[in-house]
Amino acid sequence: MKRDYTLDIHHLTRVEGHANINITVKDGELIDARWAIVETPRFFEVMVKGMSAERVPFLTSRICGICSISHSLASIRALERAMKIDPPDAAEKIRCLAMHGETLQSHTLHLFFLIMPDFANTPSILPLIHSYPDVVRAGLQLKELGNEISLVTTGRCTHPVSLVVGGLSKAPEKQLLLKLRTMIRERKPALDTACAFFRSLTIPLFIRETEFISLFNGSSYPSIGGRLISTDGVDRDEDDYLSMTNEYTRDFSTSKFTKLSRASSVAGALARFNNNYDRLHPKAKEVAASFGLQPVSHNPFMNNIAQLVECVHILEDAEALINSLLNMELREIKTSYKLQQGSATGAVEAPRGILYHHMETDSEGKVVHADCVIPTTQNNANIYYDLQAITEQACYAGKSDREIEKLCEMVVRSYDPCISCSVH
Amino acid sequence: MKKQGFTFEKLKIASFDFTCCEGCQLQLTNKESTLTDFFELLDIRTFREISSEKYDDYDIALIEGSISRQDEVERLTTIRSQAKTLIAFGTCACFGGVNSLKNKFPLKEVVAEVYPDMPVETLLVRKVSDVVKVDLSIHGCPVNKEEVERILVNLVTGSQVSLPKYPVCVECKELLNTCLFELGEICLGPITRAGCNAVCTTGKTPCLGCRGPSEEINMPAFLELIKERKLSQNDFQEKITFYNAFEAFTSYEA
Amino acid sequence: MHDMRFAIPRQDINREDFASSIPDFNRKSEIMKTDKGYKCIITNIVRLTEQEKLFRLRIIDTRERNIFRFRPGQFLMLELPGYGDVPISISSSNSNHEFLELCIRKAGHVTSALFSVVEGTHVAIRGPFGSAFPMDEMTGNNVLLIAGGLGIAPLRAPLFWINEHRDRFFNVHMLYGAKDPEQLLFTYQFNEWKMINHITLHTIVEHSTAGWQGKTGIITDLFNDISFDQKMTYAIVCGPPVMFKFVCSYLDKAGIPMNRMFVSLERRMHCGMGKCCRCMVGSTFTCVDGPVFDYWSVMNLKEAI
Amino acid sequence: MIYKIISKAEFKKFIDALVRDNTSFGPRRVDTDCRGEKVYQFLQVASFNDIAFDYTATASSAKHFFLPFCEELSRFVFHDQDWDQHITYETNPIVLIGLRACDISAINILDDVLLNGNFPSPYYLGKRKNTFVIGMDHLPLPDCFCKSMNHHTVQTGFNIFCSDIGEEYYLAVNSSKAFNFLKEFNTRDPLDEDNCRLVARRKLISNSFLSEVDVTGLPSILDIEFDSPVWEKWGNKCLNCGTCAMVCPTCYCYAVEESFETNLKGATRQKRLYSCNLVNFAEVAGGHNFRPKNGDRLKYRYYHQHRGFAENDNQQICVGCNRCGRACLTKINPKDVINDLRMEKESCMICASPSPDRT
Ligand SMILES: Cc1cc2nc3c(=O)[nH]c(=O)nc-3n(C[C@H](O)[C@H](O)[C@H](O)COP(=O)(O)OP(=O)(O)OC[C@H]3O[C@@H](n4cnc5c(N)ncnc54)[C@H](O)[C@@H]3O)c2cc1C
Ligand code: SF4
Ligand code: SF4
Ligand code: SF4
Repeated sequence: MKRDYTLDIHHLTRVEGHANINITVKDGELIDARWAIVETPRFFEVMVKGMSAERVPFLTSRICGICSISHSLASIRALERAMKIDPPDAAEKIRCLAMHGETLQSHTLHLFFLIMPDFANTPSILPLIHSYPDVVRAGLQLKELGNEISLVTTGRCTHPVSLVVGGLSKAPEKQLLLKLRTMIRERKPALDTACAFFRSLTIPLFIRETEFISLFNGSSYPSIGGRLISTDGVDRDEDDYLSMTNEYTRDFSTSKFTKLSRASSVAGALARFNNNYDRLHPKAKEVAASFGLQPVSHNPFMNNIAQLVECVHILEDAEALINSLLNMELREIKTSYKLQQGSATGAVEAPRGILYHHMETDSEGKVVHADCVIPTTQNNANIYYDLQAITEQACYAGKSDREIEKLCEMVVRSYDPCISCSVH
Repeated sequence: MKKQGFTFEKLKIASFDFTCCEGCQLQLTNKESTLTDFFELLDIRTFREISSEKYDDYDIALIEGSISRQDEVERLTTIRSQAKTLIAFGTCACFGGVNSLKNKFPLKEVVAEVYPDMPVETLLVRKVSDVVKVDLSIHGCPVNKEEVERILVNLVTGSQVSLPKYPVCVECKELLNTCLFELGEICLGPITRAGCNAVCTTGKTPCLGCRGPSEEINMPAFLELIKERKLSQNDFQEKITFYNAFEAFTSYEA
Repeated sequence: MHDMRFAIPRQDINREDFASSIPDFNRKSEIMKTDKGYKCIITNIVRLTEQEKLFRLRIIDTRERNIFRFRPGQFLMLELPGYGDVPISISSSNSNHEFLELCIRKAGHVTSALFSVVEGTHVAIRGPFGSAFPMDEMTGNNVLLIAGGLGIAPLRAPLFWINEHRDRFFNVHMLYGAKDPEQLLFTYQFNEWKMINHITLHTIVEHSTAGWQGKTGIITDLFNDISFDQKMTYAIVCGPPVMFKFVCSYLDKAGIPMNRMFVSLERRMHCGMGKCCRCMVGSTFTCVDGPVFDYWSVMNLKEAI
Repeated sequence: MIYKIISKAEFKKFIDALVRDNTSFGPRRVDTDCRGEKVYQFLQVASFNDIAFDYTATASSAKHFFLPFCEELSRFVFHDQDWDQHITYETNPIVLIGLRACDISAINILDDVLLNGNFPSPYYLGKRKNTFVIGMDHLPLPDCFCKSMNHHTVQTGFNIFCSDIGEEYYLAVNSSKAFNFLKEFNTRDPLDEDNCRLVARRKLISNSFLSEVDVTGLPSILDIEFDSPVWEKWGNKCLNCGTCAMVCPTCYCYAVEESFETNLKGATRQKRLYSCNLVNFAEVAGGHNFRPKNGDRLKYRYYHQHRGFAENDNQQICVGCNRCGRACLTKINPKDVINDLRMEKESCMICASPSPDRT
């Protein structure tokens, strides 16, 4: 049993953006365990005001350097729904493929660059290049594949160029899709290597029951649009995003907090897994089983494994998507549309969880009001309470300062927080 | 690292981010095929996004993002005093980037819109060179990893770093793209510095000029072109102000 | 599987054949290297001033060394692998087949990199390229060698020629100007030129410094010191463009025919072979038709200086 | 040269056979522009049906098959204190289908420049030797002026040239390789009426030109008008974007760049096609720019195209395809510029109107 403990982490490393962790335990009592986001706000919701719908996705993609495709597509979906535009089938498929690419890239970045050093006790991936060459190579191969998928489908791996309102400004060439398919097939062994490596690690056990939120569409693993559901039985329409999020501010954080049925909730890979297990590819289920992961898992550290499981699903599903795209005419994949007044929400499953963009347009198609709710925002409260619980447990177990610090860092990283994105 | 007659030193480099999306830093982990070789060139002293190590002795500082809070000004000034070479890394750092769109609105209104019940500090967005001296600029939203790699190799080998002086059209034509003006769009390619390999126009979306003006642009002729083709003035304004990269030319009206 | 009978057979080019098929370029039966350079070792580096170094290069391959010949005034493309190649005048005697001397000023990307190499480094040279000073035509005349600053570099090759064939020329004056005394190159050879080769040497600097005993002024001031018979005098002028203008118009007034004054022009060259067109002056290539031009041609070139 | 007649159906078989066995390129439609006109480019084709035989002109020329926009000249591999230089000229054979007469003339001009001078380019030769060219005649577009440049017909530089004589093609076969291939297809020797049809076709083409540019004495006009205010006038419109040179079939100027590989184990020297319109084309060490003004640079492009350089016996190298004129966003085109120059010269020569000030 530990009675006194203070932790003051200034600018937590190996996460995207700036946040601090402050913990004080005095006389066996937890005084405070704070998840304080100090990132500089950028005010995207203000910037888009007056901008033409056509340009908006190019702006909102700049909310995040890791999940720019999700942001772009959330805006596009909101604007398309607001102006009653139906994108062509092929475009929807290509967009899904793009989302897969981004998620694969983001998950592998997280798994190999951000958390693997924790397990290997190194400050970064760099020493691992020499000590675990095969695993690192596998990770880089998968990350490269993710980037390649995004590149082929959207023209660039960060900040997509061809995702536009109405469809796609340019369809990928079939030859490139064929190459991509070959690449996917060739890189499946890399994923096996990665899985084997993660199986060899001990994932910390920590459980604090919570509510998991994700999209749901009844037919496939969620990606773009659908109903909003939670493990506590909530089921709402996409446009009801406000009642799902209930954003509020805390004075120590420039990122907002949210809540639904309980004090906190979770979005992300584990939430998707918990809500949509049945729609995973059988191979992904197999991998989940090999880690002993099944729905509903309440261990935040298992989010990392859920990400790995999603990678397996993505490779399989991306191959299937390419196969069906190869049988389609990929020439005109943009519907022409009329600019009109409207308002709607676009929800997508970004790598880190459900992402909402809400857009209101005027009759000239200019945005008059916008609202974005970011996955990390929706995880803030949960991170906050997890930090408290894990500190209490660790102190109770009498762990050393260094051990507590590391556990705290690790639990935060397991959420793969995207801080700059959450303070958009 | 020894190469016939030369000894190359690893670059003691640090990477810092300010008001931005961190997409440019992320590019440093891209181009995986040469990534291990790339990291071999660097002695990374600080790079919060991927490493927990933090040292204050670095020669080169990569600065990502624009400056929009007082604490950022102070952090940047400290970095400047340490770094021998300070590199403005990406469009936000070089020109202010999309963040500058905020400057069109009164700051009070801006804060009230997003944080109605909480006071949040924010300043007018500035580019890095408005605050400290910049030694080298790497443009792009996001930066092109290939170019970054080449520039850092140049720094290691002591070669002169030079950016293309010509505009995006050159690269666009190399890729046999149909000119977007022919498709009825306004494209900033003719006045924007090349080096991105014309990614946007190759994806059939107009260049928004993230790399800033190319050398000696002919703005009057460009404006005449827009007028003569009867293209939308609003569209032009929206494009040329998008990244704040044409600050010096935005007083122009087509 | 079909039989591929309409496949076009691949035709390769044999490099050696190709190289030998090149028309003789002022040199008989030599293989000219256009892309692959002759590998050289830098045997010696002498620092001349803050900005200039003299490099001594030796072609490594004996066979290649034996066929490499040049004429005074020609230049070569010097390649430092990894950094690029630059045109540099050959600054040594063309009768010296053992090594080449290049006097290089630190001016930019490649030349700065050259400044950090050590003796023993391998570099490549392509060439020689370009036109030369008509040494034979000058035989039997007086010669004025006029150099400004680094202009002494291309001037050394004709100077060596003259020294080696001293009996073929009458009076030889060398007029050499620089910014300040520290910038004067090859001062260690001055005595040799004066005493052994009987060259009348006149030097002048723009800004004198302590200890400078010589003249101060611009190069045209030196003309007051010399007299020459304009009917049988040739001039070679090398230096910055402004200098050409003053010197040549002076010589013109002094009665030397324009086609007996020779200058060496400088442009950025990317190929040295008249293909990249970077060194165009009017419709003339500095690399193929030049760098040595008579003043009459230069006067008729648009945009030459 | 051997002449043959082939039916269009049989021609399709022939092309399909060639395309099947070789990497082939031909005109393909890539877009429709905002005026509703189709845009074509030479791209890789997989069968006869991929090729737009009814195409007008490609937006970009075919020169990049011989002069890639970016080409590796040599590679250095470092080891210890030494390095090796590796150069390859080898390329795989390709078939180019559907080139116009002016496009082929342009290749002939490039041959002149790059193969006949003192320093023939082996890189170019390697590609040239391994290219099988099938030409195809067409009715000129309203702005083609190749007839004025005398490049609307072509005698050499192709393997086969096809003239459309109705149901059949009149083939001019210019290589034994092509002749051997054709042996396996149904062809026949031309009859008198075929020759008549060919002549009629040629006449039709020749009479269909709507644009004419008077280029007589142009080289000397260019020399005389070196300081003409015409250059400033057009230069003021020029965006320095290099588009004209990129699409032109004969612009070949380039830059050489060298760079280390990331692992520092090697370096490559690369050549990149450049344009005299780009700002730093004539910049030298020390930063001095010999052509600081737009007009100076534009002038050089016209100088090169219409006066020619020594390497090309001072011949004009423009073939009159007007790609540059079409591609130029600010509508700078050879016809107008040359007419302006001519007028400028005439106004000087006869002093009918005072020449504008020359500054
Ligand atoms: C026929 C011929 C013969 C030559 N002979 C010789 C010779 O014998 N010796 C010799 O030293 N040179 C000679 N030169 C000149 C030499 O070729 C150039 O100095 C060389 O090409 C410079 O190449 P670089 O790569 O070092 O410079 P680059 O990298 O090409 O440098 C050019 C750029 O660097 C910058 N720069 C360079 N210097 C300065 C400066 N001082 N101030 C500001 N900016 C600067 C400028 O932006 C300029 O555009 C000759 C040139 C020719 C054409
Ligand atoms: S699309 Fe843009 S970049 Fe490309 S040629 Fe046209 S104007 Fe230039
Ligand atoms: S095309 Fe324009 S906007 Fe796009 S990356 Fe290049 S410079 Fe930036
Ligand atoms: S200059 Fe213009 S018209 Fe002449 S060949 Fe080139 S692109 Fe065609």
